[in-house]
Amino acid sequence: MSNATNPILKVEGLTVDFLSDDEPVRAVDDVSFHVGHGETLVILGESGSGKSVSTSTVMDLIDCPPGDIVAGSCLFDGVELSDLSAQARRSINGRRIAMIFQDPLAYLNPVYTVGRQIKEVYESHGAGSGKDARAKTIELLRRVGIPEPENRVDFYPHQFSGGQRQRVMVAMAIALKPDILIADEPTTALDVSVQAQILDLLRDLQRETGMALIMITHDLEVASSMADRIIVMNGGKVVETGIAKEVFSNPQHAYTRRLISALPPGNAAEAPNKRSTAIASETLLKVEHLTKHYVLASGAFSGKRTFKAVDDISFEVRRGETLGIVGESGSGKSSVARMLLGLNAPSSGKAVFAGENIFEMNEKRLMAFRRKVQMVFQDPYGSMNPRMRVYSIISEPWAIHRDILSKNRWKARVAELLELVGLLPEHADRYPHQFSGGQRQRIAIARALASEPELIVCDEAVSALDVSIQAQVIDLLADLRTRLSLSYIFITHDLPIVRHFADRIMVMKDGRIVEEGQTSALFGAPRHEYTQSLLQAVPKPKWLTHAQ
Amino acid sequence: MTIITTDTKSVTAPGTGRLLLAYLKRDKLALAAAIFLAIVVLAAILGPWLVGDAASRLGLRQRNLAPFSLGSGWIYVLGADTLGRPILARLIVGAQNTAGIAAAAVFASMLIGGTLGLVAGYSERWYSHLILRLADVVMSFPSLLLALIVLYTLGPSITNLVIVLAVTRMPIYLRTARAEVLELRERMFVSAARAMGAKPARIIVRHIAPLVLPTLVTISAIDFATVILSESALSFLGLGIQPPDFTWGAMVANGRGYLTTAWWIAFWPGLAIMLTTLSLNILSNWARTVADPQQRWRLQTLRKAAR
Amino acid sequence: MITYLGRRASHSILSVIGLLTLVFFLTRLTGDPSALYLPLDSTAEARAAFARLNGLDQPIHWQFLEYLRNLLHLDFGESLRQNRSAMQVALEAFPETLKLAAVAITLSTALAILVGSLAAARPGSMFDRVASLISLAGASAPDFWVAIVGILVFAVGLGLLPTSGTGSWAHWIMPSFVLMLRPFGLLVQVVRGTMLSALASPYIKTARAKGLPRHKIIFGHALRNSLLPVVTVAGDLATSLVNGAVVVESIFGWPGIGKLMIDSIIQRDFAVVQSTILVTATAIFILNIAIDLLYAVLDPRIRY
Amino acid sequence: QDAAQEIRIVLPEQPANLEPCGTIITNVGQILSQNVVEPLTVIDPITGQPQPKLATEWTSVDPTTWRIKLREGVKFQDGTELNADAVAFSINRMIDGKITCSNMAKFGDAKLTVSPVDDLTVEIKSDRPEPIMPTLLSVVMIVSPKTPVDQAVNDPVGTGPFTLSTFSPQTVVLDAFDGYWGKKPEITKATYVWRPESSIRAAMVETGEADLTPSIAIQDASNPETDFAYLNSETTAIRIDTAEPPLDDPRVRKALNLAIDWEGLAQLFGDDVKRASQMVVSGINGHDEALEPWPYDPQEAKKLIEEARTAGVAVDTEIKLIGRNGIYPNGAEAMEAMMTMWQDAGLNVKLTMLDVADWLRYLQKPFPSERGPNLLQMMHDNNKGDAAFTVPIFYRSSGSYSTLADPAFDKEIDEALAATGEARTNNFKAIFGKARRQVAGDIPMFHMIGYTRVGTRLEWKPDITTNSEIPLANIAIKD
Ligand SMILES: Nc1ncnc2c1ncn2[C@@H]1O[C@H](COP(=O)(O)OP(=O)(O)OP(=O)(O)O)[C@@H](O)[C@H]1O
Ligand SMILES: Nc1ncnc2c1ncn2[C@@H]1O[C@H](COP(=O)(O)OP(=O)(O)OP(=O)(O)O)[C@@H](O)[C@H]1O
Ligand SMILES: [Mg+2]
Ligand SMILES: [Mg+2]
Ligand code: NI
Repeated sequence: MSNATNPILKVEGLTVDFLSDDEPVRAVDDVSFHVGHGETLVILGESGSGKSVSTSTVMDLIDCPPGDIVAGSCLFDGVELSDLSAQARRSINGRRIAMIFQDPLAYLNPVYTVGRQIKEVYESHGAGSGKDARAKTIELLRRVGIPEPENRVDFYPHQFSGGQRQRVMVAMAIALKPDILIADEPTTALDVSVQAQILDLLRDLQRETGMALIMITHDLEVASSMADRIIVMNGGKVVETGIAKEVFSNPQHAYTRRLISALPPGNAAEAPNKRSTAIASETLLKVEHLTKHYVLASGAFSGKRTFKAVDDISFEVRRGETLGIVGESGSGKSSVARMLLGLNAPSSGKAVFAGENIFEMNEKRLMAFRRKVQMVFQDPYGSMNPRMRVYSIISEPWAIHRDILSKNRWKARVAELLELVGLLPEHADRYPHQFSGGQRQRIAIARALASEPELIVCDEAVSALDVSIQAQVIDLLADLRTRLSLSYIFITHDLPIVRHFADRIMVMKDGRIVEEGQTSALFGAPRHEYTQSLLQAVPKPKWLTHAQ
Repeated sequence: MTIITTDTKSVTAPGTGRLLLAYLKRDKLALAAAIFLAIVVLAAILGPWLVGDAASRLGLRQRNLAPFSLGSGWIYVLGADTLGRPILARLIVGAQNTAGIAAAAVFASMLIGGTLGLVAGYSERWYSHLILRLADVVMSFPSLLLALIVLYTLGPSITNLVIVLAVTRMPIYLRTARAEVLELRERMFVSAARAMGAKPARIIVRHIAPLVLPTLVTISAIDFATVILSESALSFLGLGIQPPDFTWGAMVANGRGYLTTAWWIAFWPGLAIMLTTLSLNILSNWARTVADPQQRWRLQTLRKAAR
Repeated sequence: MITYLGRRASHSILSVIGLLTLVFFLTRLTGDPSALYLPLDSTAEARAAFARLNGLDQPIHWQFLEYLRNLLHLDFGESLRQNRSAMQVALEAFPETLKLAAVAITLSTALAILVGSLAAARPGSMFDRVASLISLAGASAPDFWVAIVGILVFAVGLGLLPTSGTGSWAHWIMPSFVLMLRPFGLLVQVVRGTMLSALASPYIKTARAKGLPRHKIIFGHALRNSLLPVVTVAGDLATSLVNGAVVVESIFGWPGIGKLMIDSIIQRDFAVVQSTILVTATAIFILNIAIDLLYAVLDPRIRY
Repeated sequence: QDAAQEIRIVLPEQPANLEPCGTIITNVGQILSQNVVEPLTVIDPITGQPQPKLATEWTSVDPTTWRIKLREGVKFQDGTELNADAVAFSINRMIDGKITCSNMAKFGDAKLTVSPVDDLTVEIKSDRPEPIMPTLLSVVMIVSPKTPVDQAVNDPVGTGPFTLSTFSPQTVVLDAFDGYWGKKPEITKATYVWRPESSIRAAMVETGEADLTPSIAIQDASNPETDFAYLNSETTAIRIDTAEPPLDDPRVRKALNLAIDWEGLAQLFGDDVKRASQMVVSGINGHDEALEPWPYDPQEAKKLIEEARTAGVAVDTEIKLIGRNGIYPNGAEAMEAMMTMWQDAGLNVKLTMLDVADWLRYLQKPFPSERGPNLLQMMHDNNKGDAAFTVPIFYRSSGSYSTLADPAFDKEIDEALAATGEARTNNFKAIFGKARRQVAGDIPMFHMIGYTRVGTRLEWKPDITTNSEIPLANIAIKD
């Protein structure tokens, strides 16, 4: 399987800096790896350890300057990539090496339909055009599990759910069956069943075309189910590298050991958890018959078409409680969250927060309400103003609600919050674009915590974090819950995490709640068949399946 | 021009000034532009005091004196105008009125137009429609007619002149600001700010305006020339600046009939207008780079690691 | 969409009516036309007769009612100067302006997009600097200056082009060139600025990763995302041209509406002023509606 | 028809209309007058005396009645015969007041009645003696009786050698009229276009795009071969508002005249301008060749002002100098220069430049209330041969531009107007003399020069009438 002697891609001694007036930031430090035909290399590593930067360098996506490739070589199929002309590299990109980006919303062009953006791959590499390309596009979308691809092909990125966008990215990347696919966290927003489908798709492709796969993931289960070899990165360096099974069963480096130990044991039912201990009986939020229809782009003369994304759901959250929402990608979870925050108007229904219907609040009441409720968005990059420094981003709640914190303490508090989420105080001076995906997500969490709310809606808030930092953040959230009797609505695809953290779980599918119950009860005896399929779809390590 | 400081002050307060200076030095063209503008500003402040007399002294017997004729003294290097007054002195003295009127008009129209545009773009209430239709009305209203009406109802004065110029230039800022807001308000970070409880005013000022401003500043830098030149057209009606006061625009207009015979009369003030506009633009592009964190590296030292 | 258009149209019609009312009353604040129409040495009687003849002796609100009544019969009044229907005068001049404005705006926008995008693609390069300098110099040069020097050089000196007038295609070259200067300069700057931001967006990385050719990245992805302000500014420039390109029209003897409007204003030819404003305002309102619709086409996130 | 016989004329302004009753308006007259429509008499540019045109003879029956004999065999361009009825029709159309008739202004408030005597004779009666009736008849354009009486027209039909063939916003085209009564002109077709920019007009003639352009700016008249200067009958002046102190003091008014560096100022208007001492040019009946203009004497001016000051005149009061934009080439510069010179002389003069409509309020009675002491830039054009078109409006207390109120002077003026022959001339001369020496109610500046560029193809020279007419019949083509 592994073709170490003749790898299709061989990266040697890659070192990448980011330049500015200050000392250069070293993002990648002497990183080497290689991957062969049909092989899967998984890059594990701490959030911010240089995974995305090093793979982007392979595709010539780092702008130099401000980036600076200090050293290193990338041999692709025996050719040194940095020797090639820009034109030659372009013709390799997309056709022979393709990439799935980490933050799908930002990486999709907002003004073009996804169909057009995928079609473009075919057209620019002369692999079909017009009707033919469109048909191929629709077929691709179907393969990545987008419902009604014939219609959806003409939708714009903002009309998709987070997971759907991620699948669009996947579709775009595999369109031309590249020799190497670099997948940067390709399943962070996917529920287990869709995730399995995507992983199967990738495996099929590998079988079919001998595609080499470089997969960056924080998800150890996914890693184990895909990897032939693994490298582990930390602080810009490769700290461990080896055959997947070896690394999992016998980790060498301290960081790797910490990672592997964070993997939940086989039977997680009775593992220690972080569920809350003191839930008040007081109902904080009560949602009744909430419905959301999206109006779909209507031509001037066709009637309005609508899409029912949230269909008559009711639930409640008590003070100090964590409600986990899991469900199929595209089932309306984010839509519910946005409506609760008053960002999208509901089509009908009520949401009573502390005795008052959110949807009928006047400006002033809404202000007061929003102080008590915060949200961590699914697309952290987009949710931060690109012109603001992290300091301003995190301190913004205090600037809005003047009574939270007096101005002279902001600086210290920002530093404190950054440290709580595992970042450095000096990161406060940076801008959002200077961070890695996981780091941005943590900034978003820090901001949500800053205003000391009563309820935080976390939409895939920890999905891009590696297991160790994930654990740190969950601990932090749990701690705040006990101390401040915070409540959470925790939207995630990650079953181990909800199981670990949520008190009650709500399962959504197709805009409806299919099942709801106490965490242990639900995990112990799932009633709905979708829930059952979710719980079963846990990926199995590759070396086990392979052995059969 | 103001340099857009989104939030630099909050973090790097101590060194901001020095940092900007360093950025300016890194862009030689911007440095030259800044120096030129500084000269114009100096001329505007000190001009009347320095060469005020020379600028208004008649010299009917040396009308249209050609430039670079050395016999008449250094003040005549750029030649003399139709009444034999030294053009150099008039350029220096004219800087005050020119810069004053143009800056006031451009700034007022950008401020008012920009603000209204932000409001009209962000809000969907009745007043946003009203603002837009008013802008349409202003756009359809011939500026000359407006000038005439102001002249007849309010009388000629520099303030009224500035009002007319500002009002007629306003729609472009209004509509541009609005167009940008239409897109920006759909961005996630705006939703995020709303979710945090930020009032519309804060969202507009803190989140949207900094992204709209660069475009407005770009427009205003060019508008500077437009305003100077249209000011001279209005003086035809008696609303513009009245002799013995004058502006570069008036000087250009004055030399209009002499392009064939005494090109220098219209050329030098035209050149001054052009250089000023050019400098403002270069500086606004520079400011745009400074204000955009993703572009700022262009002006930074970029110390590379040793290899 | 339909409802939006309907509402928008009705608002616009109301605004135009408001505009006309405003113009009607305000123009009459700007002095009595009779002195302008009669020789300086004519008698008071002659002036009174003139006022009577043209209905200027009536109280102003009465004149306004009369004007409205005539409007209903599509009678826009008689030109004092030209002895014929004011609307006819306006409608004769308008297409000439429109043609010239359309050529100038289309060409300058297209060119500016090209030049501005290329400049933004390589900020700080020689091309960027030169393009900026030239476009800005053009935009800030006094237009009559360029026009007259152009005539002196190309018509008188080189004999390549006609000095002025209308007729052959050669007559179009200089007027449209002069008209293009300002829009071109402004648009190059606007395009360059917005393109710089767009080119730094993550989706450009996607496009690069897809292996799109450079021109598709620049013109397909970045440009499309920066068109909103470009379209707006181009639209505004178009309106200012629709309102008349006075200098160009008068220097080149182009029989357009700008010169007509100025002359009518100076001469207090009220009926013509009102008619030209009605014509240009209608065009401007339609243009603005079109631009607003274009926003929604250009950016799917914008919905009305 | 031969292109060689066709010419193009480029005018400064578009004629707003082509109503023959408005031929005293420069851009209408330059197209229509003597080309499409013809008057009864024309003024000789040198002597200022009326000459026959459609009228062949005229006699004064009594002081208020004139009998006019018409030319025989003249046909209008629509085929109608010229006869007494047609002339009566044209004059009645002019005086009826159903259309706005600019030419009528020359008659002042005179009431006329016209009666045909026989087929080719008409009698014109006025309500008061009109000794210069034949001169006045040069503004009466005879139009076809088929012309609407109650409506101004843009398609005039007259007896001239050319018919109007097109009038569009871009051109006016005249074609030769085959049935013309007089000598057939060499030119067969004339196209008129307009460009406001003087340098462009000059350039058009230079490149051969046009053959002739009247009134180019002095600085564009750079080619002695094609550019002709002509005294254009315009006289520039500043009117002093004698009613407002300190301008009611003759010393101050004289000082104003003396403080100007006339030679220097003349630089603005070219070498050929003539310093004016009175408001009419030579060739106009009443012009006094011997009358000296004010000299430049700043010392004397200062002295006069000091005298006035000691006599208690508030010489430091702010005096408004009111200019009009575009009144004549370099007009604004002249105002600026004069303001500076007066300030140097110690007067507090402040300049305001106004647009026509606003300026007119100051020019004509009734003057704005609280106008304050003011000096008004103006220009007077009398090419009609007689000082009667000048004196009463400027100097009689009833004159619409007059700020004077001197009954004795009024009486002198009335006498002059009623006089004829030698006496008339001398009376007018005396009036101009008094106005210059004693009253000093105005500051005559210059008799202006116009420049016309005539293409090398044409044989033609401008003269004093060029501002009001360009008879195509007088233009010959060189071969
Ligand atoms: N433009 C930039 N300027 C400065 N530093 C940067 C820039 N881009 C990335 N970095 C830094 O480089 C380091 C590596 O980033 P990278 O995106 O590769 O992390 P990652 O391993 O992908 O992390 P994650 O799992 O969180 O996505 C991070 O510490 C980040 O802060
Ligand atoms: N603006 C919109 N216009 C039309 N359809 C939309 C819009 N936003 C979301 N949808 C659709 O509504 C459905 C629910 O979207 P939502 O974002 O709530 O899903 P989700 O449960 O958060 O999924 P994921 O886990 O993938 O993020 C999806 O099918 C999506 O395509
Ligand atoms: Mg990453
Ligand atoms: Mg979602
Ligand atoms: Ni995960």
